[in-house]
Amino acid sequence: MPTQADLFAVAPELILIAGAGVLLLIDAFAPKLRQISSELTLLTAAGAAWALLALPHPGAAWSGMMRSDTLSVLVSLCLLVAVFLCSWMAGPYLRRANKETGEFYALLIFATTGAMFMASSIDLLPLFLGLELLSVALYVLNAFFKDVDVSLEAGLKYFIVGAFAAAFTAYGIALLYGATGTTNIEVMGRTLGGGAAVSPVLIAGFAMVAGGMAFKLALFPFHAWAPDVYQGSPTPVTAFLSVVPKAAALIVLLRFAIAFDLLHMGHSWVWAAGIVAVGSQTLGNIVAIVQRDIKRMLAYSGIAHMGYAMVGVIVAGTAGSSAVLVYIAAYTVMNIGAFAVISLMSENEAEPHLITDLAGQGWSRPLAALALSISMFSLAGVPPFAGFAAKFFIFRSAVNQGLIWLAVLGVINSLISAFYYLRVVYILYMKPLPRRVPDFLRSRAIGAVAGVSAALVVLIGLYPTWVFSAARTAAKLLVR
Amino acid sequence: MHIEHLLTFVTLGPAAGALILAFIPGRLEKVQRWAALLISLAEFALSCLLWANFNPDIAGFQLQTAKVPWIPQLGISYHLGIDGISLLLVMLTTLLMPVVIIASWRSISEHVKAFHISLLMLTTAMLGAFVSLDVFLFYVFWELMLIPMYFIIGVWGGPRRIYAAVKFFIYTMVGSVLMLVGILYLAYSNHLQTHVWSFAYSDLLKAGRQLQMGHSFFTSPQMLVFAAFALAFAIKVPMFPFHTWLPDAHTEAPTGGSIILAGVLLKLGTYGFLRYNRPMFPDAWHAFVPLILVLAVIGILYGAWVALVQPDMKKLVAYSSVSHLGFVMLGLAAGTIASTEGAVLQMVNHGLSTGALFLLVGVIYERRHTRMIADYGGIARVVPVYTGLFLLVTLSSIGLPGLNGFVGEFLILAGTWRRYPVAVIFAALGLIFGAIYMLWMVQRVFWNPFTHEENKSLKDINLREVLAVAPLVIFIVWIGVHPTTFLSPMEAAVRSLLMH
Amino acid sequence: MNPTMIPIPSAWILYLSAVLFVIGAIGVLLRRNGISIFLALELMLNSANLAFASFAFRFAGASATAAHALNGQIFIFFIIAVAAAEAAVGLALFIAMYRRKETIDVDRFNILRW
Amino acid sequence: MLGSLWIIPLLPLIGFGLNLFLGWRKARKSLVTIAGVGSVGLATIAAYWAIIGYLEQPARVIVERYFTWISAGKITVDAAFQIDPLTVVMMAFVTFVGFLIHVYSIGYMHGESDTAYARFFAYMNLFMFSMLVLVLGSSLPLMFVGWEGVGLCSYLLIGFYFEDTYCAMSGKKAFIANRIGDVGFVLGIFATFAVFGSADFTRFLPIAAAHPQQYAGWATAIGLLLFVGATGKSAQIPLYVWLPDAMAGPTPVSALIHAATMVTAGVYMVVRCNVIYRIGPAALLVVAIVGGLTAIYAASIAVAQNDIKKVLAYSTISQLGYMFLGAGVGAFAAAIFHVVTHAFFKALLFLGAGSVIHACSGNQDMRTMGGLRKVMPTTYWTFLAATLAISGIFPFAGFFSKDEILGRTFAAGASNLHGFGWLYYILWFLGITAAFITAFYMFRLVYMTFHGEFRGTEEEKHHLHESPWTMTLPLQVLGVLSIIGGFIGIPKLMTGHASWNLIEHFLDPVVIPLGTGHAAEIAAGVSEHSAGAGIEWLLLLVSLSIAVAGILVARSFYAGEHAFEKPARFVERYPLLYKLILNKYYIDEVYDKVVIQPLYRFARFCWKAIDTIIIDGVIVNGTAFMTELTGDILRFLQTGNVRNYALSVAMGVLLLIVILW
Repeated sequence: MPTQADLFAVAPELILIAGAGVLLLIDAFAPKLRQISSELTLLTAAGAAWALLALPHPGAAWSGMMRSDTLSVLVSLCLLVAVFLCSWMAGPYLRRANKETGEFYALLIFATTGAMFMASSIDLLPLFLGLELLSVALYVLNAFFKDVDVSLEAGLKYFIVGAFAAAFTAYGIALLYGATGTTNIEVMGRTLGGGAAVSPVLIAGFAMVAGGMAFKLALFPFHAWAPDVYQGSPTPVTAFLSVVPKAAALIVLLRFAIAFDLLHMGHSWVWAAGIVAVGSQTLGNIVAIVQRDIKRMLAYSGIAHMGYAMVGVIVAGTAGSSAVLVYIAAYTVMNIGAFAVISLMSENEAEPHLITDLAGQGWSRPLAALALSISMFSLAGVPPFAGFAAKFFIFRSAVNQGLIWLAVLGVINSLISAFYYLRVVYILYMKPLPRRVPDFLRSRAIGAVAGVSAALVVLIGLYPTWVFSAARTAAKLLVR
Repeated sequence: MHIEHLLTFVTLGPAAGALILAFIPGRLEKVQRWAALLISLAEFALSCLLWANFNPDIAGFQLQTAKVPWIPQLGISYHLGIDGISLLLVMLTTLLMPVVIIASWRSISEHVKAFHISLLMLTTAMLGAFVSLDVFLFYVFWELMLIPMYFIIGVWGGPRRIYAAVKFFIYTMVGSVLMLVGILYLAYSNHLQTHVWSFAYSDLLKAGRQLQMGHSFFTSPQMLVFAAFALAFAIKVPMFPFHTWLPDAHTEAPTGGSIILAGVLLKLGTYGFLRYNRPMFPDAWHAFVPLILVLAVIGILYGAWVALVQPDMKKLVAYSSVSHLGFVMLGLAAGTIASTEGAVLQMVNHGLSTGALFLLVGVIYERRHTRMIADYGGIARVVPVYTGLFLLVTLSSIGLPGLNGFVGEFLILAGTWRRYPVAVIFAALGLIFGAIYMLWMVQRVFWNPFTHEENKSLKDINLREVLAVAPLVIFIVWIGVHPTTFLSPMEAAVRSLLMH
Repeated sequence: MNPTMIPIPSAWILYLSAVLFVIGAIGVLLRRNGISIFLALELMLNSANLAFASFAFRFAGASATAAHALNGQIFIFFIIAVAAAEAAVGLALFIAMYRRKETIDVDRFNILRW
Repeated sequence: MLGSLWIIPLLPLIGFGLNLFLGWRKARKSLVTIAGVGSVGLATIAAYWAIIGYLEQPARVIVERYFTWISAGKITVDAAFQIDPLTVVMMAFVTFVGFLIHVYSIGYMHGESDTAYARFFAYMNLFMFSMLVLVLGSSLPLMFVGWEGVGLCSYLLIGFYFEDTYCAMSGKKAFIANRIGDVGFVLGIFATFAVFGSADFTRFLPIAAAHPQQYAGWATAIGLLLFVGATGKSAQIPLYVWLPDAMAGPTPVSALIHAATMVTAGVYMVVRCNVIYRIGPAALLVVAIVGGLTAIYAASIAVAQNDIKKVLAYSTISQLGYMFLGAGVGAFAAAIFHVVTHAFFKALLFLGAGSVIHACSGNQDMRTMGGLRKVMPTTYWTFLAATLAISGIFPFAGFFSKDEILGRTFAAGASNLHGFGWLYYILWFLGITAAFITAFYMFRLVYMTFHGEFRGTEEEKHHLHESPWTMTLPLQVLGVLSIIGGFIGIPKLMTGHASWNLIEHFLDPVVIPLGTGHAAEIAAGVSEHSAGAGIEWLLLLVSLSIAVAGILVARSFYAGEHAFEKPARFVERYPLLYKLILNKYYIDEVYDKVVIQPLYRFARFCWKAIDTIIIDGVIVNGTAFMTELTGDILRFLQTGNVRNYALSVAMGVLLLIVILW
């Protein structure tokens, strides 16, 4: 019997959907109002955030299918920040290609909603729905510039591989259900804890679901789509794509890891996940070195970063989960910051975004360049930036679990990554402006996005305590 | 100002200054320079206050700041303090900053603002690394150093600056990333013993001492963690064979950059050995001493040999640094009080004399835009005063008694002799080679027939440059004649440090 | 014994679903025509449905687990809905593709690589 | 003045500072002269004042501590000066001769530009400072300060005409050769600290003397290490090579630094540490051998040199050999005695040579000289006096000191010192032969330079002149000293009273008696032991006649109308031997081939091969390159074909299933 508490639990999602609806209606019936759709989106996101922070959090809701607590608040907040920043930077970007329509924002919002559902559901049913909501919206967003080949191709590829992975997820869920008789992760966990034999069906099911998530995280070997899709999609979408689904998927994996207590289920999991994690780090970093297109490079860097986050997932427990949560927060701001500057420093979306095009921008666009460099150093994990704090917590958790080899491989990888992050910086500052000065987008809004995220990066870097303590409380709830 | 805030002011002062500079419009270059200079002078004044309030009889850390929780869940806090060893190095740093700024007055002509901001940030990072009593804090400062130095080399450097900058960054990071794991492991084992999370230096010190010494290297936690720290520091020092980043960085960096690099950055390596490796992992230290000794001696001789055949003055000085820091490492490895005090003093000496050398090379480089020894010869005739100063600094760097270099090397070798006479005999050969390469350079640059006509127009060193080098020269002589001023403050600290 | 009395073992249905899933997967991997790939995807999703059905069927068989049956059966409907949504988007994409390139051979879409 | 000895070296230091300033302001020569010579003059006065004060009071050793110079752990070095008989002797002649040479330089350096003139006196003052510190220093480290200080000054002064590559090179050579020695010296210091806990003469020497047995081994080691330093500073085999080249400097420099004072520092050091050497007899033996060999070796080279200063240089080396021979046989007082007399006559010889060169407008080749005694009588007569002195003709200064040394050497043989009697006999023979050669080449020099007809060009001949009084005055003073200087050490043999041998009597307290029961007792005994009056008279006559013989041979070779014929025939008969000697036995070349070239080749190898190729190329950049290469290969997994991507997903799932199984 649904209560009001259940409504509170999903209030942010409801607000978002309402906002999206309004946007679509405007698109259809009041084309004049289109130019405010960007602002409207920001408003919606803000409203959702308000609901998130102001309304009470009943904990378990919808007869235990979802959970609305500090954890969901934290993740949802990250997601909302992400969508806020992305739609903020999307405005000018779309306007230049005069593609600004309400549906774009509506889709962004829907995707976010889906992600939030994923993050806060314990039952695989709403989880799967959220996943699909997210994916389907993203398929469209990737291909949003449908007259731009690369964009279209990105959409196509994401769609095919995505649907393929989704099918695996679905089938995996089915198997899990078959093995345990329930679709509720926690319940599954309890039945396992109750000493139910670990059947092949269960393992296969879990592997398939995990694979589905790994696909969203673009973890090796599920990463193949990422570079193409990142490069092809409109930059704001890429920014969104690079953080939102990953945040959601990480939480799902965490839920499984904790509910099933995978770490102690035997070494096989540590090996499997370890290979995936380290594989992603290594492959991501090494291949990123040789990329010429900065978006593509960041795709590989993203692969690597999810590899680090995976370490936290492996460790799980309070330490691991809190580390992962901090990582999500940090990764969100630094990535969006980077992509904001990239969307600023591009001549048009059809052309590849060559790193070398940034030459000399350090001195002609100092603030934007500064923001980008901050993101780069942060991604490289150099103090005092968010990226360092995040990695610090991750590796700490690994060391505490005696998984020192994971930590060592991780730091070595972040060393390799310094190579290509540094390249961006020195091309910004140490290479002369090209003879033909590229006419890059000039926009206060995007600048603001870059500024805000850079500021957050520095803030989290210098004083990670707030995020960390929040993450710890959340993690405790998760572990309990 | 309450005395316990003094260190905070000294450490974070430059950063604050950088912030101020950021708000001064970039086109007012003069203002920028003057502001930076004033800030650095204020810094020096503050650190003199440190000296004034420092009590040489206390062995432990003093003038500590209050412990401000930073990441309390992990027992990480903002906590600074100095002992006699770090005091000297702090003084050295704050002394060098104005020198660098004055030295860069003309040579840095573009992006002046950015240059000074990076410079000040760098200062904060270096000072922080010297004075932090929380290992996490130390690590943050330690890594923070990379970014400004990266820019200083890469933006204002010579032709191959980008290669040098990246090389510097990556090379240094190679060591420090593993150190991070080491730190984490220490904190973890500390937690195992005390069930409290802490990154405080004092706690990790205990934790490190209690680490197991296994039978083989790979099964011995203490040795592994030791190695993790040692690698970071050895690269920074740089010890042979981790030194190849240094010549490139030194040669490509602008004069100011080279001065800081040689003057302070390298000291962080040796300081790290003294502050972390030695007291934290005593057993592992003793196991590694032979290796360190050998590498130190190799460094001394090897650096000297390679310096012998350098056609480029800056490269020559760079390799001489390798040789000099070999002496420092030798002193630390020997671990007698005399040798250790000598080593610490030698850190300062090297900072002064090598800093001065780079400065003077920069002076002539500004005029002729070449650092090639072959492009000079007989210029003592046209630039007598410059020649005099250069000669003085050269002599200090080859350890002429009465100048600073001698005191340091004397103490190091005399102290080391008690334990490792053979090492001393080999190291002493370094004194000969030192004289050879330095004097040979002097001969080819200042003596010999006057070959290049374009040198006729060389202007002798001007007042600004004299002002820049003067402080260094003063201390070069002061330390040479009355080193006790600088030895006595560290006596207690070194003693207690070696007791463990 | 009278076969009308023996219920089909749920396992058979499961095996069928598995087979269908594999066929679907292979289809995706081998076919180049967008539409056929798309059909293969549908096949995979529906094989999942079948799997759900088979499990639900099994659970319903025993009174102890009868309660579980519902979860699976509900899930099927959602998957069908989702499949429909994907279908919509997918077809839209293929149309857009065709408009630009006069083909829906997915191998022709490889500007983005390396 | 006693009680504030620090003033004595301080004065020249002030002079140094003043002259630097004056040189910078390009001040007039007169000012520089006042500062430069004046400071040294004052220092001399101060020194003698101090000496008088010292002689008036009873204490034999006075140490003045000013402040702690270095103090760390077990190492403590005080900035302290010490005055004792040895110091007195050294300081007395160093300041006095130094002052004379400064005066001489006024005239000699007058041709230089104002700045160069100032620079010269600045360096000279700095040298006086360092030399005084060396002499006064109360501990090995402090002595080392002066030790390297004088080395620096010699570097600067040899390279005074720095625009001449040869001068610059010679300066560097001198410094480096000295550095090699100095390394031995510092190692000796370290050992002293390690063994005795202190390097103050008043501390570690008595300890050593008290326990000869116990410290014998270490004493040998320390003695040898310190002696390595001496071979560098005092130009003994094998490190003597720098001294001949040091002649590149202005002549007053050669006189002051490379004849009278600095080069004798080694002898001073050995005598100062005589205790160490006496309880470590092996070291003492080495000192004696090196000294003896150097004496004959250098003398043999001097025979064939034509550069007037080169001849003097090699004779200096040879004379220093005598001094070490003396010290080596335990005749420490005799060694110092010879140091003093040598300071007089060798300084005079150089100054005379300088005045000759001055007259011959810079020409130093004796073959183009001759007949100068008519034009420059003062120079000639004083020079002759010095020559007689160095040749050891009675009653000139050199006779007494040199004879003392030879006598002691023979006595050592007679008393079979350390059971190496035969060795000492050989050394005595070497010494006596060297004496012969010395007399020969010195008179060769005199004849070639002053006698016969002038062999230079006409306008050179026209330019010949006697030097100004500022130059001749010092010559005369030194001339007198080289005549009477020997009387401070008249042997007991002649007077029957040991006390008449003033210097030995005076220096007695320096030779601290050893603790009981040690072989070295004999060594100490030597100073009293004598080979018997008859033998001594015999030796005396032998050496005298040897010297005369040398002179006569020289005369028959280089004087009269048949001058230069015999040498020419000699050369024809033994061309190889002549070439060998002319080229100084090719030692420089050997060093170059065996030491210097290989060193540079090795250095280049380290740089190019190890640094650039192996470490940087292969390891550092190699790693980076390999990483990038891997990336470049791996990127092609990204085929761009979506179906492969799907495949990788499927594979991934399978992988998970397999591992998790």
